[in-house]
Amino acid sequence: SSTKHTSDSSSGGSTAASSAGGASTGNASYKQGGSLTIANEQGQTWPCSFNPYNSSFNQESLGFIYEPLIYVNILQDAKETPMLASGYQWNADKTQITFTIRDGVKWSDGQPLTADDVAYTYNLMKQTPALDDYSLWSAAGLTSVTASGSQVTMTFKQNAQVYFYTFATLVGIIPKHVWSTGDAAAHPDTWTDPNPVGSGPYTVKCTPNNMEYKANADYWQPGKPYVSTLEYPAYLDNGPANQDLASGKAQWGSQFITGIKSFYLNKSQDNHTWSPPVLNVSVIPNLDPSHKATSQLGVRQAIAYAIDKAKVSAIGEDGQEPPANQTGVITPTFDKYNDAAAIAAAGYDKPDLTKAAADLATAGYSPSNPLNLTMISIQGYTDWDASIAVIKQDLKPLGINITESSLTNQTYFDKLYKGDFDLAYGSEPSAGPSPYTELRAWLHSANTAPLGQSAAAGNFERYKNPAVDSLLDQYATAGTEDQQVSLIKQVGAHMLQDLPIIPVTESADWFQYNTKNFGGWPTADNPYAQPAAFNYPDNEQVLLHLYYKPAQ
Amino acid sequence: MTTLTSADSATAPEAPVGPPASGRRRGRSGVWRAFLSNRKANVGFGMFFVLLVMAVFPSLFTSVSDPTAPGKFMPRLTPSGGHLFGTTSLGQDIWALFVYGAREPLIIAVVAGGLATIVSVLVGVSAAYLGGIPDDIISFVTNVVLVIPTFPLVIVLSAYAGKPTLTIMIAVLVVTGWSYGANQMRAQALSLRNRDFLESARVRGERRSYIIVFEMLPTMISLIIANFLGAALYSVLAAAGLQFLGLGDPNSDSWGTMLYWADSQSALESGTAWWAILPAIGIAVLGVAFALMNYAFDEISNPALRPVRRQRGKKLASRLRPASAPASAIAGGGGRK
Amino acid sequence: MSEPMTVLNSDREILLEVRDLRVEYATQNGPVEAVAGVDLTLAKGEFLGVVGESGCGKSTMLFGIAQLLNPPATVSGGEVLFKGENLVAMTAKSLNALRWRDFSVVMQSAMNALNPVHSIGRQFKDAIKAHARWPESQIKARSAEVLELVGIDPVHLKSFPHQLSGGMRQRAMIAMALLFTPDLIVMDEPTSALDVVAQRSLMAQIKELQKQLGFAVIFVTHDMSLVSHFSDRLMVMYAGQVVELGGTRAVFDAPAHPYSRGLLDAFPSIRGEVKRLTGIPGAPPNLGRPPSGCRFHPRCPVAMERCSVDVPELYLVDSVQARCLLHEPAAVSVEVES
Amino acid sequence: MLKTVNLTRHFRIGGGFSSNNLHAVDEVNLTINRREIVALVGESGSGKSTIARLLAQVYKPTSGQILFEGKPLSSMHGRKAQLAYRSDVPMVFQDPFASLNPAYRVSHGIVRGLKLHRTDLSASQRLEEAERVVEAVGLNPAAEILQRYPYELSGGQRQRIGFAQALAYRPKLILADEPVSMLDVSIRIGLLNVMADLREAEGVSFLYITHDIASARYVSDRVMVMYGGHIVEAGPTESLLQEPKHPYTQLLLSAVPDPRAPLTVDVETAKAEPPKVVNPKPGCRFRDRCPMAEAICHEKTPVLQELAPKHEAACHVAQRAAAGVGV
Amino acid sequence: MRYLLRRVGFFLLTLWAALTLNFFLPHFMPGSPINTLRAQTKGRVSDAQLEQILTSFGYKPHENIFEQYIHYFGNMLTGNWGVSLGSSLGTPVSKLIGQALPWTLGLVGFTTVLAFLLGSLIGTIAAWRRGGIVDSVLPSVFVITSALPYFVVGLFLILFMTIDNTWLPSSGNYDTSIVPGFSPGFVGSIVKYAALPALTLLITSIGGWVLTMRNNMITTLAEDYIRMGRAKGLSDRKVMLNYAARNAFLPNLSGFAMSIGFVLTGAILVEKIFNYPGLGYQLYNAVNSIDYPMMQTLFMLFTVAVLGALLICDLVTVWLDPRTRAKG
Ligand SMILES: Nc1ncnc2c1ncn2[C@@H]1O[C@H](COP(=O)(O)OP(=O)(O)OP(=O)(O)O)[C@@H](O)[C@H]1O
Ligand SMILES: Nc1ncnc2c1ncn2[C@@H]1O[C@H](COP(=O)(O)OP(=O)(O)OP(=O)(O)O)[C@@H](O)[C@H]1O
Ligand SMILES: [Mg+2]
Ligand SMILES: [Mg+2]
Repeated sequence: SSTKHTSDSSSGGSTAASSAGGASTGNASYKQGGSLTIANEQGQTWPCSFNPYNSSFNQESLGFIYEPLIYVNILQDAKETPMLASGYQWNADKTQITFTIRDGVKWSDGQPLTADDVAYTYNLMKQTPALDDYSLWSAAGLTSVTASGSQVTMTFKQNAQVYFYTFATLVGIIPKHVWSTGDAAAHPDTWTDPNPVGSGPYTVKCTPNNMEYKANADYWQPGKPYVSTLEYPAYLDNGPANQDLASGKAQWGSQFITGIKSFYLNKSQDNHTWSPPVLNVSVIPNLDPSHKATSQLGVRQAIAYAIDKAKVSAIGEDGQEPPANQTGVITPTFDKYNDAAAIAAAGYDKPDLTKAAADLATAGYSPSNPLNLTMISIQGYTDWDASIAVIKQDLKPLGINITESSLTNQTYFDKLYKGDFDLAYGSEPSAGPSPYTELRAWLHSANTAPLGQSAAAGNFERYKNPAVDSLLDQYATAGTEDQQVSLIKQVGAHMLQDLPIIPVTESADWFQYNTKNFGGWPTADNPYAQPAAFNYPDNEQVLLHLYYKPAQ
Repeated sequence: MTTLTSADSATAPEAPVGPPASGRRRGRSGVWRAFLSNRKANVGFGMFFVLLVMAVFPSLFTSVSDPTAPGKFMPRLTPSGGHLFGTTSLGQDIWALFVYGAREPLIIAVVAGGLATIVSVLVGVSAAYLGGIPDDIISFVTNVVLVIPTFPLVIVLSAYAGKPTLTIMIAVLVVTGWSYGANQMRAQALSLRNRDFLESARVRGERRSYIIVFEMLPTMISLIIANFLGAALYSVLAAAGLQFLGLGDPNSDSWGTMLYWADSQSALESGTAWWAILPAIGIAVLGVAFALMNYAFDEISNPALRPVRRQRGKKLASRLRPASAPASAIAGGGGRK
Repeated sequence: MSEPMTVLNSDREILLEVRDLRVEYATQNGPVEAVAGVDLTLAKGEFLGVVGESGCGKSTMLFGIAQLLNPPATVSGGEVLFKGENLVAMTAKSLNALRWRDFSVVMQSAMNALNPVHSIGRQFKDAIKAHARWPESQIKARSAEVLELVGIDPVHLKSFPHQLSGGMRQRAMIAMALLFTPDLIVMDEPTSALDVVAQRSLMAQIKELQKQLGFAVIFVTHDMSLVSHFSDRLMVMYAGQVVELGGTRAVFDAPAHPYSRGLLDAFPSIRGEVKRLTGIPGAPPNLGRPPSGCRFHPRCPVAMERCSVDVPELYLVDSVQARCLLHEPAAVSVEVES
Repeated sequence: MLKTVNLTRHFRIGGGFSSNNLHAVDEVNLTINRREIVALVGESGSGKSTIARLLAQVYKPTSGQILFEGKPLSSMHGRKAQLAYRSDVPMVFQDPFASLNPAYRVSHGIVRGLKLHRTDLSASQRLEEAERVVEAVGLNPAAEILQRYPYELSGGQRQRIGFAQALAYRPKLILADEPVSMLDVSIRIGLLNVMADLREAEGVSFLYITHDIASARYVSDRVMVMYGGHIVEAGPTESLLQEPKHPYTQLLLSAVPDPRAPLTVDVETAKAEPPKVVNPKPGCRFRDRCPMAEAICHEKTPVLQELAPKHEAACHVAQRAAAGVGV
Repeated sequence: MRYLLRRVGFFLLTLWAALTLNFFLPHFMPGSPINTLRAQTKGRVSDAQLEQILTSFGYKPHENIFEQYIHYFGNMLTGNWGVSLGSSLGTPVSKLIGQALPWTLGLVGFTTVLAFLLGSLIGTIAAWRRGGIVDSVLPSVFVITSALPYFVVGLFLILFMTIDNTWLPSSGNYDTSIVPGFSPGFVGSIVKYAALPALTLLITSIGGWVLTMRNNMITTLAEDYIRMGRAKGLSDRKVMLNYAARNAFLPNLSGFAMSIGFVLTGAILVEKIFNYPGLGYQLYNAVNSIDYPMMQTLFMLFTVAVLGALLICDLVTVWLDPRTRAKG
């Protein structure tokens, strides 16, 4: 049985999945057992705080301990899996949604999970705005959340369809009986939640050096999870984490491994990798007229034509992140929306130095009259540094001299948001279930701000095109999938025409896995969830699929 | 009383004469001569010289002209005739990177070391010469800077500065690197202050500025040189440390940066170990060169430390003490008068 | 070399006999012989003054005798017979047993010779403990006793060197040297850091103690007039050699060596007529390259041609001995009888 | 030629907020005439060097005046007047090893001095002049000596370079602060002879500071004895040595060993504490060591009084005795 | 006594100066933690809300600077160090430091003291056997080791000790598969994991002590009281230790205190190289994530560590060296 797509349920049909979660893709059930080690460089020891509202370390609790209402898989065209909600129903104009909370779910302390808990979770964000990590009560227009019986109703100011992923998937549900007393109640935002009580498949014991997750015996999906113990050591650096992966000491990796072939894949035939791309990494030109060069189309075209994206991908990202395309649609993840023909027609499918030179000439630059530009990037992102070095090489013969200015995180973002740059190298912070999320962030004029003011919402380049705005607005309320695809393709056409940003490579969810003792991993053929260990709530799906081979 | 040299012997024997009082009493040529005859100094200088040549004429050592450009060669080549030490995972020639990488550490050493020394001399000498309240204030500030843990401060400062350019790095190194020298300069200048030859100049009718610049500084020359070498050593190590931590300019070609890249690209584990080893050796050699020369200067200015010879006359020994022990320069902290 | 020297008071027992002592400093320019064959005999209870210009090797000789040379100085020849035993050949252990019990040393600057971080009493105790197992009370009593002997209040046993004045420190040093009432005390310019007045009073005291306790003294100084009234015999050194040795009065009254005469002539006096003094022209030689022949000949007002060639030995002149060719006996070199 | 009036110099000691004053030189009146060698003797720390430094204008007086050729120094303003005084009254320093800058050849000091004080000379004339003065102090060959570094010279040679430097300005008065104390007897006498010769030949006056009375007697015309910052006795050399009036002078004289004379009466073991004069109370500063001290010595500071022709002493007892004889 | 009072005064003044510097530095630097947090929350949170979050974590950008200064001072002194604004957002700084401190103290503290004592001993012996073979080789060797950067030594140790023979781990502080506790396995694991970083620190820091001690000894050995000690007939060992080494050691004490600052440098680099979760690593992290409270607290702690060491060494010096007691 399968769940319904959002688009399908627009009429208001509620899903009533009898069996939920990952079990839908797995055929058999497995015996429990085994201890799996996750190697994911963290750069610090574990703070042993599990407050799911805390954006710094909610990835240690969400998915493992706290669960969402509905899981939405970005990689499978936003396929939904009901989790704590067994179903939901929109009203006609999609300003109100009613979730049916699953029966028989217990918190790990034995108390039952109720609709009250769900409502409490959302209302706590209203009561303590610092907890509202996704601005549900402000930007998304949430006005009330009420529980009655097993139903939870959320009411919005406007059509909230595009926020479904946020409120249904990203928010972890917390137990009211724990959070409404003591320290937690007094300071829910700073409370560290040291011994989290959740509904998820695991419970945790934490020391700064290691988190040990034990299978939750009371988990509401009987028999799951199959893997009884997870070890999650704190790796301070890539090196040792990679080494543990290569040696098979750790089985689940979620970070970049340079020279992955020789260093990891060749070490064992059980070692595999699959890193699905979800976002773009782009050269961000400053479109504000005060930036004479980069605001000229010719310059941007020249840059876009000249950059050898395949080479950047190969050298800068070790071939592990595919080259991006100029429409900004991530492939193969969002292939449905991809308009390869249009890209080829515009000539952006491969580097073309002749066109580049010609376009640059229209802007008045040439090797004899070179253009000097500074590109800002983030200190410590060595793959980006390497990519920029390649881009620099590509642009130099044209007469565009790039100087990289590698800045601390905070300075970089300060400049990026305020528009204080010629060129920036960077990406949007988060992905959504379709290209819409990223493209809207990049291109909608509501997301920009005059130079000097913060355009944190994503339109750093200061692109303003009413036509694109309207396309994106239509998407938010678009009824059918076809409509959505067509809208995205139209936006893509504008991308090809205006080049507001120049995508160079895609950015991937790093993922390495070892199949010797463990099975059930997500793969390119079965992309049932984003595979990185830190990628919540997808990690829960993976956890529910994994099993220990020797125990079978 | 010291030994008197034969008045009439034209060539003065270098050995037993020359009161080593406070060590720094040799003429300029004396310093140079002593430097030339010190083995540690020679070895140190030799190392430094080789690196210097490499930094100034890199093209003599490698045919690759733009070593940082990525993708010039196949990545991760093993050492061979074409690529002496192989290539990086970004397809750069490691040997060429190393050769060109000598320049920046040398510039940092010389410029940051030099500037820090100049500040030390200015601060130290003026504190000693002004005396009284100005001295109290200056030496308090010096001691504060001396006590504050430098490297954390360097890290914090360069992080705050946002953009890790060479200039900022040098500035940070100077800001944190002058205090040790200033303290030594002050101690030395204090011990010189009431030395008769300065009073003799004053009684002769010289101006204050002349006395400081032309009478005082030349006598401190070997301390100043030693200080410069120490400051240069500090700068090399601190800069390399910063770059290694990723607080440098990642585009620069410098040994510290090379190490940073090698570290972040797991060079040791992925078959490009030379990427890390070469710059490590480079930094070590440069550091050792400065350290050897520095120690040689210690020996030159404090003959007692020299390998064979021993300290002489007891009466001199008591005059020798104040300036000779570097560790004690800090000992008094603020309380030294 | 000539035979061991005359002992003036031949009736007294011989305490120390130095034979052809040579000390070398190893330098980069080769060895420097700072003591070039010194012979000397000292009787019990005798006071010997050693004078000479700065750098002529007095301290080196002294430390050579006491076996206290620091590298790069080494005894390169000769022997030092103390009560018949050769100190040069002795092992460190048996030497240590002799030290301080039988002969002690007082050094030039008490500030430097007293360990600045230990109290006076502690340093006394160190010395005692190295040689005897005395109960604590006896150590205290003896320490107090010797301090009183030199005129310092025993409360100063608790004091640290920097808390005492220069004169007191010097006295404390002497007190320490007396802990075991040794037979010989070697003193290297113990008064030269002091004022004239203090110098004088300390000298008087040393002499007084010597009379009282009967130890022998070798007293090194470069101030001839200082020892003139206190020493029984005087030894004049020049460039590592003994140039004149004899009874103090005899040397002062009729210096046999031109160098001794020069030294005496260089002393203005506060009494008598003021006459123009000449001093000695030139400067002492570099011991690394001593002059040929007589080492004094480049500065000697009465030098003869052969002085730059022939090496003089110590010749007996009346009651003193002098190293000067002027006094060379016509035929044979002097045969010395005691 | 040079005269001081109540010349006083105090040093603040103990640092920071301490108000302890060390009276290094108190109310000193002295005169130095033309062609005269005046010896200043006294214990270590009695203030001899301080006087020299005051006269050489290294220190500023706390109070009192210095008159040079009738004009007070405090009225000399401007660099010109300063330079003129400095050229007339140079100083020779105590320590020959410390008074030459080790970084320069020995000619440096002399040539610099000539440049400052004899502006009429050309560079080559300056060198000639430097050679002349170096020869004048008995250093040969002058040209070669001038090219050496200080560490290539013996102490005696260095000391003579110091003298040569002072001579180069054609001075009227040389302040010589223990110029021979570091030297061996054999060299010392040579320098004293140089001083005496200079007075004869060039008419230079000297303030000769020493604590060696015998050498003072050897060269000086007049002797002043200092104790604890005060001048306690002053007079013609012979008169002072033959008939010392002040008990300190007597003590000093009796302590001087003389190899040519038989041993005099043994001195009482005097407590030889150097006279440090911190915040002194009125009274004679020698009283605690004085065998003849009386009540008045604890109350009133004695002043110099002429007790014999040109022979002054500051001692209540001696003054009373003299008065008694006089009456 | 006065000397000590002065030292305490210096201690307080310096502490004040360092704290003030520590306070004002971030305020004069561009940007604010809001941007970092914004990046961390992936841009989904509005500015107002970011400020909300920061405010609830104790960051008060709108308070007047003077009040902030006062608060800051109070907080620093009372141990009320706020919560981390970096990658451990919201965790109390004191907790984070509590986690890291024992490791740094154990590793760095132990090796520093060991290097100091061992170095001083070697220096003593080298100087005592002046001119011997040891003495002619050692100085050069130690000059070289003292000039080697931490990361170079660390790198080579990793290269030779871990890649080829995997018996010494090059990362972390103990084997995470062992349950922490007072078991021999756990303690053994700690020692094993600390071996390489400790060796790195030892190699790089011991040279300095050998050289200073040797130089001090040589100066001291030339003193008359050493000869005097020998003249008294004391045994060689006694002269070497009680007379020479003890006196030569005294000036090193305050040098040792000063060196704590350099040791911290080592701690940062060594902990980074060996991924050792101590204070140095935390500083590195705090800097990377612009974690003001963490940076300020660590910096304050480092300064206090140096000053504290200085004060202790002063006390010890006063106790051991009577001359200092007389100093004004
Ligand atoms: N370490 C040394 N190396 C080489 N030569 C030395 C050394 N120490 C002393 N000498 C030389 O040995 C000679 C004798 O020195 P010594 O100290 O015995 O003289 P002294 O007569 O005691 O002089 P003073 O009166 O100054 O004490 C001198 O010429 C001196 O230059
Ligand atoms: N700059 C100074 N600061 C403080 N006290 C000083 C200073 N100069 C001299 N004194 C003190 O003044 C007193 C007189 O010193 P001065 O140097 O004049 O003595 P002196 O007679 O020349 O002694 P010496 O014979 O040792 O040279 C001494 O107690 C000395 O400590
Ligand atoms: Mg001597
Ligand atoms: Mg004086």
